[in-house]
Amino acid sequence: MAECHPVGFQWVMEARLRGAKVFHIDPRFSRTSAVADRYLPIRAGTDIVLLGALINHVLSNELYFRDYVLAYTNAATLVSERFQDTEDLDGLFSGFDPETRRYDPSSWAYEGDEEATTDEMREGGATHAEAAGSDSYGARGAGASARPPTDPTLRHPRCVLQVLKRHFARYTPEMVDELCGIAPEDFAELAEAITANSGRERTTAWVYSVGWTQHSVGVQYIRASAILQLLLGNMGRPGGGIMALRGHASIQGSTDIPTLFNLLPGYLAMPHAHRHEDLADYLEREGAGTGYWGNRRSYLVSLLKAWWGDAATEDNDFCFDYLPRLTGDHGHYTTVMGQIDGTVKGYFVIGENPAVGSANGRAQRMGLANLDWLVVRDLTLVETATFWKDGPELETGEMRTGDIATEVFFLPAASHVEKEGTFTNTQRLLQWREKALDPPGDCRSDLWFYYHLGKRIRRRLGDDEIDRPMTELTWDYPEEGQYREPSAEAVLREINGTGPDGRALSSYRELAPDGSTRCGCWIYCGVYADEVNQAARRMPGNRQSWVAPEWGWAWPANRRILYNRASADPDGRPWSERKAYVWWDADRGEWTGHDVPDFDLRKPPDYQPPEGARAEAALSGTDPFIMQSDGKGWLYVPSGLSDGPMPAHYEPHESPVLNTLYGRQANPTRRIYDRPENPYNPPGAARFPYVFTTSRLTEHHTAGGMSRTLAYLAELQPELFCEVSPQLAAEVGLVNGGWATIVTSRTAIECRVLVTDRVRPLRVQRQIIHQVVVPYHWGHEGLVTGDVVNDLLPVVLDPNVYIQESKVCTCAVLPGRRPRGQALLDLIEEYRHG
Amino acid sequence: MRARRGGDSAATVPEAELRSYYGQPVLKPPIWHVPHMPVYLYLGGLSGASSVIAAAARLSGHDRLALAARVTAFAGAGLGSGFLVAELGRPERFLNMLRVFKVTSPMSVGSWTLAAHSGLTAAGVASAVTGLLPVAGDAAVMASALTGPVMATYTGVLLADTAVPAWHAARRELPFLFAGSALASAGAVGMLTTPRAEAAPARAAAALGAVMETTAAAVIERRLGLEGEPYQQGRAGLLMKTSRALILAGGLLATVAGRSRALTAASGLALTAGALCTRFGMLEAGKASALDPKYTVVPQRERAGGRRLTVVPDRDDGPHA
Amino acid sequence: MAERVGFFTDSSVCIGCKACEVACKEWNGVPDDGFVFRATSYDNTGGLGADTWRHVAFIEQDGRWLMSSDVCKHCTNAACLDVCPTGALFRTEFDTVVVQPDICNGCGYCVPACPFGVIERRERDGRAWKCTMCYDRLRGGLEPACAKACPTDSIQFGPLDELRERAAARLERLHADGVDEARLYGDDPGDGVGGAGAFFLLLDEPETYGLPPAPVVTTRDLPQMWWWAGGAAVALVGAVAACFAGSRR
Amino acid sequence: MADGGWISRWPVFRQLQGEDGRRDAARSARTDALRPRTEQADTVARSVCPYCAVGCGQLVYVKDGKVTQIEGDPDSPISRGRLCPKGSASKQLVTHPGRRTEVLYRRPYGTEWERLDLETAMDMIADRVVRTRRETWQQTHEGKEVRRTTGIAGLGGATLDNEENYLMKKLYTALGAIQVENQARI
Repeated sequence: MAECHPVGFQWVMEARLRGAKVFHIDPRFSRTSAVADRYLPIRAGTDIVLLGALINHVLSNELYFRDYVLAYTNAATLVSERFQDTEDLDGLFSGFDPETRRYDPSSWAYEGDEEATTDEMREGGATHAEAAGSDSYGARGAGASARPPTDPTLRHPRCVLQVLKRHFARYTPEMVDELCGIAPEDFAELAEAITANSGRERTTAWVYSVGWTQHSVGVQYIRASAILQLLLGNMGRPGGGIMALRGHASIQGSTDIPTLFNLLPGYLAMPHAHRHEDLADYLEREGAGTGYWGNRRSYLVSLLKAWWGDAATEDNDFCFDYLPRLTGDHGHYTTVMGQIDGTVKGYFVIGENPAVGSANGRAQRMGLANLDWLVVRDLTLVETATFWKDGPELETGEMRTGDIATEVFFLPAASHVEKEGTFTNTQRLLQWREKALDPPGDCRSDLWFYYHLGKRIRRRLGDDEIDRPMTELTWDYPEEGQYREPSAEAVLREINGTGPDGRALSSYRELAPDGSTRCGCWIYCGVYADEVNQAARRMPGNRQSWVAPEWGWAWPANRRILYNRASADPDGRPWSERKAYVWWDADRGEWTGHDVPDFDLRKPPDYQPPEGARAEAALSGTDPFIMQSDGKGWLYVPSGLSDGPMPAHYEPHESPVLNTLYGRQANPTRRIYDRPENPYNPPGAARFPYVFTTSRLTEHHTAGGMSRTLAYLAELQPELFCEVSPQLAAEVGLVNGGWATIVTSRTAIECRVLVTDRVRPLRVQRQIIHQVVVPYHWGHEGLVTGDVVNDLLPVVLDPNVYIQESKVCTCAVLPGRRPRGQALLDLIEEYRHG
Repeated sequence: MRARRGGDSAATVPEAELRSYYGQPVLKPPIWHVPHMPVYLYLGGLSGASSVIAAAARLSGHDRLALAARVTAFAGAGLGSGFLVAELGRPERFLNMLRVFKVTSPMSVGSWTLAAHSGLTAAGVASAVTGLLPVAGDAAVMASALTGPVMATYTGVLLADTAVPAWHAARRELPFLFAGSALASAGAVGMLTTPRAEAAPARAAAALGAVMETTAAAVIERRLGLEGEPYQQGRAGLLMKTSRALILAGGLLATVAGRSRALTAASGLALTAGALCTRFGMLEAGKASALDPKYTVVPQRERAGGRRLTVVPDRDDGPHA
Repeated sequence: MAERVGFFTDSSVCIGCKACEVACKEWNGVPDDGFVFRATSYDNTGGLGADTWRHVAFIEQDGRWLMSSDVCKHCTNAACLDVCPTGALFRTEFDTVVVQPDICNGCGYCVPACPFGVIERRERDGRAWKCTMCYDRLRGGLEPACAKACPTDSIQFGPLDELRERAAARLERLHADGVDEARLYGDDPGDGVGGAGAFFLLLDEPETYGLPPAPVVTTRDLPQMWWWAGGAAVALVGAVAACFAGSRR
Repeated sequence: MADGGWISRWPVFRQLQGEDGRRDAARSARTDALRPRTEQADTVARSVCPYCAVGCGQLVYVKDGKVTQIEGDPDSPISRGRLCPKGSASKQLVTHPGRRTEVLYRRPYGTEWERLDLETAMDMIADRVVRTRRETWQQTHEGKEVRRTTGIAGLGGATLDNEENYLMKKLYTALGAIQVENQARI
């Protein structure tokens, strides 16, 4: 966190000054480790073992926050008797089909729910999984009963708590020692610290970044920490939570208002050709009717009205058919394979640099080289724009400029100060940026580009039926200034939504299912409440409370901590004075507190839903997790995930270590691209003995387009380097300041060497495992250049959200610089086949 | 990669290790260039001592020697000023040297002295060459006998008044070293530019100067200990040793050179070369002393805490770039 | 005259992010220092100089990774200022030491005079440069760019007396927490430079960070040096007189 | 002080009048006039750092149509005026000489970049979108109505504004382009 989010880290440093204890668990001793109380090195790709052992520690020693767990989680809920655990099936859950390598999740359901989930068209089914369906649950769980059978004594063998206990029993400190390389005494210290620091009076927070997500089991890493935090009562409470520290200014916004294939704004799923023939189908099959998702008709219809305006009517399903349909995976890596195969002809790359930033860069560039046309918009000429001129494949002779047919348009972009608009930061906070000045030369905002491109396209279309989604699209924004910039405020107002009177809505609770309201993204509804740009609010921090509710605007409804109903006990009183956040004010008959309560304001703690209630009305006064169909925090996920209802440790796709927890080595449902462009290191190949992991540096930014180009940052970290332990250096013959070549089946790169005690060899299964840590910010453009580290990575994806496993693979390390030209290809060939 | 110099060596007790930051210098070395700075130091000293000789010769009736010394003093000051200006990062701003007067700055004192000295020696020479205003010319020469000794010695303070360990530690001896060297230089030039019959005082000056410089150098070597090491090692050591030999030889020859043109020439050239070597050696020693952190750290440690540090031999575990 | 201000750099909370280095350069328009991979931990700018006015040192030790942002000390008795012949270096109303680039003629004397090796001549420009403690910002009531940027408040700016109190309290706290190796550096007005305007809390010996353990302003000995020079001058005159004695023509 | 000509400003003269040669006497006229350049700004925009997702507040100072300084916004309860090295380098990000401000075009099989007028480039791109969409249109797939094209794809960075992402998704979806992806997946 100190390394990649230094300014956010000020709060951790401040907490430390007030007595907080900070543990840093990372394969790499970073600047965070330097100021943490304890640093625990871990073998990359084994966090579920550690988290699972913590869960086991909490469960077997009865250290969980019983009142919280009983009231607010599904611990007491009974699971179907058809469910079989990894304990029973040696690393598989029930429902696995070895042919398709997919699960039928129906047996994972709550008792009594099994029938409802057998349809493979439904959530969690194979069709659903094949289109990254689980990813649309960014803010919710999938459908399940609002009132499943429970055992409040928590003793029933099929109640979730007992299921968890059995599942995690094998996650012992000894396994942590054996697989993670963390000694039992270090584990004990961590376990003691987090349990002692959780409960009524205290809360513990977990912070993660892509070190948890970029794995073939990435979603289950987060699930494991969610289980732990729910057991300890650390969710929805101040000082608790699981914080995702995201690496880009509006990467949160990019999922909320997604440019992602499987999502519509506000985490509504893109319709699927087989699952959603019409609007009714869609509403029927996308989640349960209880909890806030029970209102999804209002959200979706308001979106369709925002897009197609008066053309969207009750009679035509509000133009639901104008939405193109998915039939499977249309994600980034599949798109690249489509480029190589020639099905994808045109490509827009907007402020992104896949030639450096995506796994298996060579495949990325092969895709680019096989396009008809490519549009790149950026501040500088990034590698994605210049691959045809000086890409690595030209050096090896695999490509020749004169053979590449791709027509390339490079359009310079406006910088963040040359346009106005909102970023959504890592805590869901929308902040409006004022425009400081006009962009120079041909530079324009992406808003300008898409708006004017859309206008031009519309002018070129006729009244063909297939053109109607375009010609009937609401595409009319006020234009401002010398460049006729579309008004970003008008767009934000459309996102916020308007009511029947045309006035801006102030809350998603005002959205109607009948087409009378329009709203571009329901979770952002309220950002333009009272016709005021709430994201532009700038009440100085020192002139408001520590929650700072008047700075910017957080979705949903300006709540700063989600599910904060859980900060009060079931009766609505704070768990403790020290941790008071929101509470029930019985006199006024409403919820109040430091933050906007994430609950129906007037729903009393003793509210019991009437039979047949829908949406939020179906949740009781003690159900804080209001997006869930049952209002509970899910220790066990009965449906929605592709790879199991509970986390299980699987080794990374490429690993030098045998999985001793189960008979299954790697995640059985991981997505693999078995293609010549994407060779994998053969399992168990002794020629790739080292664990390879990528990292970031404070001084650079992701693929480097915004940092390698700047002298003030380039000078601070001018060259690509690897960090290796003195022991590995001695073993391979590396010298501090010298050169190393790192080899995988994909390619070989060269880098300078930093020999450092900070990288520690780990004792894993009675052998020494060396890890090689390499920051990935370099490419062949910019003031400082270097080989592309992501070229080393294979494309293998998490089965839920299709994120690539870029945090771990295996490699070989050689001293000295890499060969050039054909000799490089020969070297890789030699390593590929042994 | 370790920050401690020789940190891996088991031969030393950690407490007594000299630590440094990757073996990097603590100080910035003097940035003065070769040959500008040493040549200026030589010329300034030559000019200063020559003006004293010129005055003494004038007073004692050694007119040929007086004229030669007068011209030498002027030429030394004039040429020296040129080298000094060329040494500046912004030569066009040389007049800023006279913007303030700071006794805390030997360079300020030196600049004002050089300005006065150059003017006086110029007046002396102008009068002698043109024959105009002889009284004023003589007065200028007499006055330059006051600025001259400052010229010959302030340079010692100039070097000593820095953080460079080898220079600062030698702060007592440096003025004597420079005065002696200046005297020897002036004597040498006097010997070479004056008929032998009249050059006896110049030869004496050369010999005395050589004694003074050699003595000062020997004291530096004896007294300084670790901080004096740079004068004895590397390029600086070589220059200083050469200088010592040349000065001694030149001084000895000066005492016996009265009858021989060849010996006079040999003595004068040896002393001049020796004086130049001294100046080049001084600059080299200063740079070497600033570049090795041990000369900064060890004496300071000993002064501060009385804790003695073992100096671990240099090992290249620093930057590899 | 305004109150004396300074920096207290608390290396125990430094995260080595180098925001100070960059913020300084952005404000002061300092050129880059070249793109050289030095293989000295995460330090690739080496040290303070004409083109680096804030510099973060990285020291790797067994189990520890020390980081500290170095800067000009703005000494109470500043050698660079004392020896500057042009008056380009001067003491401001805030008791800081600043080079005036419109005056400096690049004589270079300040460079070896500094006991901390801070000030340096930029060769392509011919003038000496170093931290100004953002003198222009101070005149507008703003804090220096580095202190403002510092994410963890490792660099604190303020009235020097106040900073010294804060530092003493911080040291006490660290010692109470068992961090025995913590020590202040440059805070003592009785030290060889009369106390620094920019002082530090370090976690190891100063020389580990590339700092001199007990620096002394060279001009402390200047009166003595002038006396010795006077003696040498007299000796010179005496020697010349001796040479001419008895050879009067 | 500037009244009496150079003599009265000459530090030596001022020293004689009792000013300290290491303090006031040494000051130049430029020094006397120094002020923070942010005071001269024509406008100050309240912005947000474009690098990571912490969302630090930035103040952008503009003078004569040029960004003269970007620094932390002390009002921000998130960052309290502080910035990391990247955020601190923001002015260089928007003003550095390597930044491109002209449209470049590489024709098929071309070996060099060519200049292109922005309007022309926009028209050419619009032509290509319309053509590719028509050529690759899928009305049905495996017997199901899909109304889409898999011939056009997009990949966006995560430094795009919400408003930009919104128009992108809206336009792509209306065009029937489904392979719309973002750094957020990567």
